[in-house]
Amino acid sequence: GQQQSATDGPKTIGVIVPAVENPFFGAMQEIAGDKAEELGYRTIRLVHNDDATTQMQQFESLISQGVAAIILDNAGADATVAAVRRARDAGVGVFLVDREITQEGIAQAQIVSNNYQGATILAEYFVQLMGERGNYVELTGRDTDTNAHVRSRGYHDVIDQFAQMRMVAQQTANWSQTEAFRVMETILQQHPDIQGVIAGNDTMALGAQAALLAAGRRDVIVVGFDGSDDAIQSILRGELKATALQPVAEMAIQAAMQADRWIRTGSTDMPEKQSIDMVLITPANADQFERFAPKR
Amino acid sequence: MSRVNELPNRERESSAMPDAFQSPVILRAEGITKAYPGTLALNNVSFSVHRGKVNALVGENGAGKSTLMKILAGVEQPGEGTIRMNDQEISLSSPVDAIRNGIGIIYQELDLCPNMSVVDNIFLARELTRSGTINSAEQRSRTVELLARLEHDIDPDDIVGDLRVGEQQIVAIAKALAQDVRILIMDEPTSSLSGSEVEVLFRVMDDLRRHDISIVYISHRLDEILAIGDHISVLRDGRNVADEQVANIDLTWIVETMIGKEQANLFVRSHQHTIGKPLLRVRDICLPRVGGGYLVDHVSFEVHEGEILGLFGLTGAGRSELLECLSGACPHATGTVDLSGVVLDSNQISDRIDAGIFLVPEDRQRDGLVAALSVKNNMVLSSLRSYLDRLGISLIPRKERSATEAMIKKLSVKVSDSRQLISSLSGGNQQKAIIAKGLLTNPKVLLLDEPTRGIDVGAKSEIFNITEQLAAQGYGVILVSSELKEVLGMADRILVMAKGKITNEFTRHEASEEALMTATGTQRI
Amino acid sequence: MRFGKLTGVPRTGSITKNDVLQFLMKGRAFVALILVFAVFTLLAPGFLSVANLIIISKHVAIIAILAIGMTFVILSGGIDLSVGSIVGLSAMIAGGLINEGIEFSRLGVIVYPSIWMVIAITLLAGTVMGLINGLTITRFNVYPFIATLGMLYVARGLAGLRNNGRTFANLVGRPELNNTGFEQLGAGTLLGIPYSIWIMALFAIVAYFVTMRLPFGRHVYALGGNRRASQLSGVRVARTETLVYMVSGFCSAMVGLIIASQLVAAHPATGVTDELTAIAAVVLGGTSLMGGRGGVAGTIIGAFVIGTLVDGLVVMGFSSFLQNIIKGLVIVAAVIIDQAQIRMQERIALQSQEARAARA
Amino acid sequence: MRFGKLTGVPRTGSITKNDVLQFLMKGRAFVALILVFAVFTLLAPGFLSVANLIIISKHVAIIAILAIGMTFVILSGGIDLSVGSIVGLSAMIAGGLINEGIEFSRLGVIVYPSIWMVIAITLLAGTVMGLINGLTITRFNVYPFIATLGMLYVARGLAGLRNNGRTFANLVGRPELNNTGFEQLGAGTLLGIPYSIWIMALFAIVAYFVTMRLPFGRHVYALGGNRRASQLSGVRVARTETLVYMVSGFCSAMVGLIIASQLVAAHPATGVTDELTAIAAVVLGGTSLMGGRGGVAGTIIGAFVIGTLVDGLVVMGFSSFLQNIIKGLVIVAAVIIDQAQIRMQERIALQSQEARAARA
Ligand SMILES: Nc1ncnc2c1ncn2[C@@H]1O[C@H](COP(=O)(O)OP(=O)(O)OP(=O)(O)O)[C@@H](O)[C@H]1O
Ligand SMILES: Nc1ncnc2c1ncn2[C@@H]1O[C@H](COP(=O)(O)OP(=O)(O)OP(=O)(O)O)[C@@H](O)[C@H]1O
Ligand SMILES: [Mg+2]
Ligand SMILES: [Mg+2]
Repeated sequence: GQQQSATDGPKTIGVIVPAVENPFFGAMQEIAGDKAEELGYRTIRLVHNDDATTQMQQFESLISQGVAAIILDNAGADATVAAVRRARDAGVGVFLVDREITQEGIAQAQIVSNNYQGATILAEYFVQLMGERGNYVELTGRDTDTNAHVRSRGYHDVIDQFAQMRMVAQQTANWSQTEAFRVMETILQQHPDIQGVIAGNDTMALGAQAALLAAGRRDVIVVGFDGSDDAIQSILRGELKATALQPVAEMAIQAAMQADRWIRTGSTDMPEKQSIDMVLITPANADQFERFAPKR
Repeated sequence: MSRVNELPNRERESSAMPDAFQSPVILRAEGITKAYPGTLALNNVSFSVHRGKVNALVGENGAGKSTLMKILAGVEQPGEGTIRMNDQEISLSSPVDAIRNGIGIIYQELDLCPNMSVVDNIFLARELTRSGTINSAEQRSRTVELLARLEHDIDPDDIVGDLRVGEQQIVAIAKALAQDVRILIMDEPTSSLSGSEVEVLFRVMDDLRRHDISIVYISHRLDEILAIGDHISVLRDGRNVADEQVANIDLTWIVETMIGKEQANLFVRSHQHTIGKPLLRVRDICLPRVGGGYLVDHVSFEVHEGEILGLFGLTGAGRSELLECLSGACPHATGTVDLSGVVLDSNQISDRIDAGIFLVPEDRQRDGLVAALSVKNNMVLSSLRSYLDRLGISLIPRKERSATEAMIKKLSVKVSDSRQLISSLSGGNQQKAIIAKGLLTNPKVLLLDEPTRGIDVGAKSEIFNITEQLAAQGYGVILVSSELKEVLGMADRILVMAKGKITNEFTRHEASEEALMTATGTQRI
Repeated sequence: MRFGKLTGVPRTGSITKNDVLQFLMKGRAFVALILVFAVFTLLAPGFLSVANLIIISKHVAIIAILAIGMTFVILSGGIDLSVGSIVGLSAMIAGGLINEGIEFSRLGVIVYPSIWMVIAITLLAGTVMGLINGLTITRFNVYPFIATLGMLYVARGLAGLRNNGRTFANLVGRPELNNTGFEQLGAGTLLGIPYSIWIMALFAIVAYFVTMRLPFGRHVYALGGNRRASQLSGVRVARTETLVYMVSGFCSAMVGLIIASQLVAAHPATGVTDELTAIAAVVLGGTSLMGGRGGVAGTIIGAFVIGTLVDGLVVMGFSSFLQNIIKGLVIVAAVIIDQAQIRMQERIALQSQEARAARA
Repeated sequence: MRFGKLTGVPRTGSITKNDVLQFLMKGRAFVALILVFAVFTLLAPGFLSVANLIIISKHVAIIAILAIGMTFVILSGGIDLSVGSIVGLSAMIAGGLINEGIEFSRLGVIVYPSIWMVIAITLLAGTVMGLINGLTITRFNVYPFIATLGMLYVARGLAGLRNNGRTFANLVGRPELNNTGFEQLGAGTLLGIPYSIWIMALFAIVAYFVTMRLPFGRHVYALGGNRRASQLSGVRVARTETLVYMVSGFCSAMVGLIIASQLVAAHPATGVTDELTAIAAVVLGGTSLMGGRGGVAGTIIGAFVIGTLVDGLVVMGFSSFLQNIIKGLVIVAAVIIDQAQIRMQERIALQSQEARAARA
């Protein structure tokens, strides 16, 4: 049964994302939240800073406040299961976006962009830009983050097929622009002979790009992942060469609409797992995208 | 008693000038009252500084001398009262105000930064600058000059924390002299100086006086007052008791005024008791000093049951360190300590307390009490194990309370409630609470280091009564005191220490002030 | 750093305006708590419901247990920056024991300890981390700030290393291994109240008892109040100080267990920056950062203030930025009031004394 | 917390084994630096190349500039936990000024300040943050730890609030607005050496000069050595202390500018946990956390040790977990050596003393 909101006013939907400092998550929260409000709900927008404990506590607070549904970009595939189960037991629907969890059947929907697919199309383009040969550097995300590993696996499943593509360094920059800048400078000293950099997300790619530009290395090919506006702008300026766009807007809108349908009818009429393919963004199509979606 | 003395005798011009009291007053404090939590340090006190004279201020420990000086130096603000300089009322709300008014001070507790060099300390907050930057060369040469004037060859670049206490005192004096002052307050500047250093200081003071600088001089060495003072003011218990010309008085007068006539015989034991068998045997205690020499130099002695052993010496003789060695506070100490025939091999404070040795430290505030705790919790701190339940786990408040109350009664500690914070008690009662803490550990030997420092006359006599009773009950007591009268009045036997060594031993009957002073190695009283 | 001065409370007969002011300030953490509750109840109806109070208490429990350990450390005059990292490492240790057991490679066997053993081993591990902190501080004379800062890095690194940055997932154990039931610690209830709240209550009572009734507790206060005087009074300073960090390590491990059990998963980044929250709760509760003053009771209230604030701000839907700002302001404001109270007490004491002197 | 004791350096004629040991320990930060370099040079050829040294120095510059400000704070006996947050807020302020200018809504105009103005305003803002820290500490008597912890939260919250969590990207300005050139600060070089290194050098020299040659510097040392004595000597304690936090805020703002300029972007999470790195550099450089002892020269070496360590570990390809562990161990080890040195000095003094006594 569905718990009634404590007040007689509009029902509430919680929208929780890892951190709004990342434009990717910021856009997700804003789009999903705005859509839900458009559909007549009150929203509570929170961030869990990738801390599963905080996320669990926010779930409990929201449940106790009587929210109808939660739209979540979660804090860890394994560590989130308990929180989602808690919500299900309380009759609160959970709509996962962007990141999956390791169990099926407890969330109403898992709408994710296909990170692996995105990583492979990006890696294919990267290899093509490099002419199927040369030295490159991989900057990985936070070591404790599932997506960092998925993306890295996608990259390598493609790149490792080309014998003349040589990875001279692989280093984490913890998703951070500052750290990527610094790590890039250090690696560049050790390996001035690189032709490419493939990064686990856009912020790291932008950090690395800044380091390369500062070193006068406009020749190095840098690709990112996410498709943030900053990255697209950079591509349009001729700096970054490519990124994989996560259809954030689409995922967020889907989540809000399915939540609405579930609240009204008790069903989403969709399979739980919904994978949305990512789009490769290159200088050729970069001007057609904005805010993680095709320009309208 | 009054053996005035081999100190540098200067011409006593003032004795030839009967109108000395009419010499202009440069600074006058009127009706000053100052309260501290637990004490009324100053009660409607007035004090005048005569221009170009040495104005001596005397009084017992805790009489309020330093407090009055801190008010003149802008460090403390009086509750009531006014201060007038050259008949203009001035406000001294910070040290900076005092400095601006030309008042300089050498504090009793040295106000030096131990981490900085001699030069930096001397010119702290008064740096000599050239276009905004410190003129080190000038500061250095001025420092050398100042130290030369004090006839000392301390290296200006030495770190003050590395200097001996006496040397630090010289630096503090140099620091005061470096200022352009009209009034110079000296609060016990000689307490850690040697005889020759004092002579030099007096020559400097004479020189200052000739340059029309007014000096306020505080000392417990009364002979110094007679030697250098022009005017003398006496404080007792935070009140004015007398103002005189030094020329008109003698040592007996000072002592009687300070203590009050009726109390002159305060420290005489009321009854004698028998002294039992040896209790504590100390052999060859040594404590090396960082940077040279020994703080305690091969000391051996015995204490008997029921005996009060006096330990006399000038400040810096090493008495405190000796007691600390006995109490286990100095891990580097060597030598053997044997209590009732058992050699104490552990050099740990807790083990020594368990064995039956307890130290009541010299610096009550710093080493004796935990200010944030209540009277009760301070008193039971060393003997907590005695109040445990049968399982030995939990404290039983009832036991703690009854032990505390019994002690409060026994030592007549003036406290309204044992849960009161100890910092709210007056000094004497704090001291009694610390003695109570020791007694609750069931000691055999009690080490009392200057137990009467900074407490008032009444409390003093009570503390001595307690000491006496303890001895009568068979405790061994070692009593360190810098007050001749106290040691002479209280001790059954007196050891004199100088430079870390025991230089002499007297029985109660052999001892006299002259003999004790001679044994300290100085020629002065 | 500087030392605050403590003064006695004067006892006067009648109740004055000063008395009322003083009472309000003395119980300032409590007043803050009531205020926080009042504000949120007004703004969010249902905030004061029993169910919500239980949820809040459950969240507070985590802060409170850490803060109880931290109270010992701060009372003794130290600081422990490593608690957050020990939480993370403990969670990983427990997770590893449940999912991977202990491998005795020489014998070629893997032993899966029972849940009680897992809990015991993890608590022991946390205590040993604390012991290492304590020994670094007492034996090698390293400032607590630095020793525990080092441990902050080391324990966090070890937490990541344990499973190469991966989470230990689905910590439910396996019936055939006899190690099921771990999730009960986080999810189970007794009389309708979650275990973690009971654990907080237990820890609070024990800690209160230890600080008030055990010689060890008295020694901690004495140590923080005046280190040298405690030593001269026979307190075994090094031992007491070491124990204090062990208590803190033990509490951190307990929190690691609770979090891992609630999430049914152990993540190496568990507990990041929890040390700051714990310190804030202790200071809000009126314990002096210089040591010797304060206590466990205040800490619990402090933890409730912070926990309620965080939950309330969540319910209100404040952005994380505003939440940060409010949190920072509340912490500073509480300490400013604390300082004002101390100074007012002093002033009142002096006034009454001067008045008495004037009468005399 | 406890006070280290200062002891004299004994003056002896000939060089003994003890002297050598002591020298090694006195220059321990320097020895650590040489050691770190030696290890990495052996393991990674090319580590000691001029180009790499420049890169390392560039990375060190960020740590060093923060640590210089922190040195003032720690010398005075305080601590500043807010530097990382001030870095972030400063970056956001600069980014906002470049991309959005200042809007005078009353007049309906937007003014885009020149890059010099942007730098000046940002530095001023950082200094004002420091001023607020200083005033909280001196006027309201709040412990530095708590006051700056509050600022840590508040400034980080403001940094997020500035652009709603979003990055200010592509901070190159626009020629028509006359505000181009910001990226030069991070990317430009003089004589082949990046500006940030020159800035570090400038800050170091000025800070050294200030601590050694200006009365203010002497007062900072005095304050940390003996607060009361400084006050009695007429040092304006509150003013000096406030200034110290302003210096730290100024340095933090400088770092915020450099990072924003290097990335050509301002991110609200810039500088998270930088305060810990800065404190570690200061302590590694031999400045005592109790204040009064140490100095800027040591801090620079300490920053180089940490910077080189981090870069070297990256070059070696160590995982972030191992990097954490090594960082923690190095920090603690350095302080243990520091303490050992102080005690050895004491022991040597005692030994030579006893030897002399035995001869006599
Ligand atoms: N900061 C303080 N807090 C509480 N009580 C104080 C403080 N300073 C001084 N007192 C008390 O005030 C009284 C006067 O102290 P003061 O230091 O002025 O005496 P004194 O005459 O200088 O003694 P001495 O000869 O020992 O230096 C004493 O009872 C002392 O305990
Ligand atoms: N920390 C220290 N380092 C070096 N020398 C010290 C230290 N403390 C004291 N001294 C020196 O040790 C000697 C004895 O010290 P102390 O003043 O405690 O002796 P005392 O006989 O107990 O004097 P008092 O009459 O003050 O009790 C003095 O010469 C003093 O300068
Ligand atoms: Mg005095
Ligand atoms: Mg002494």
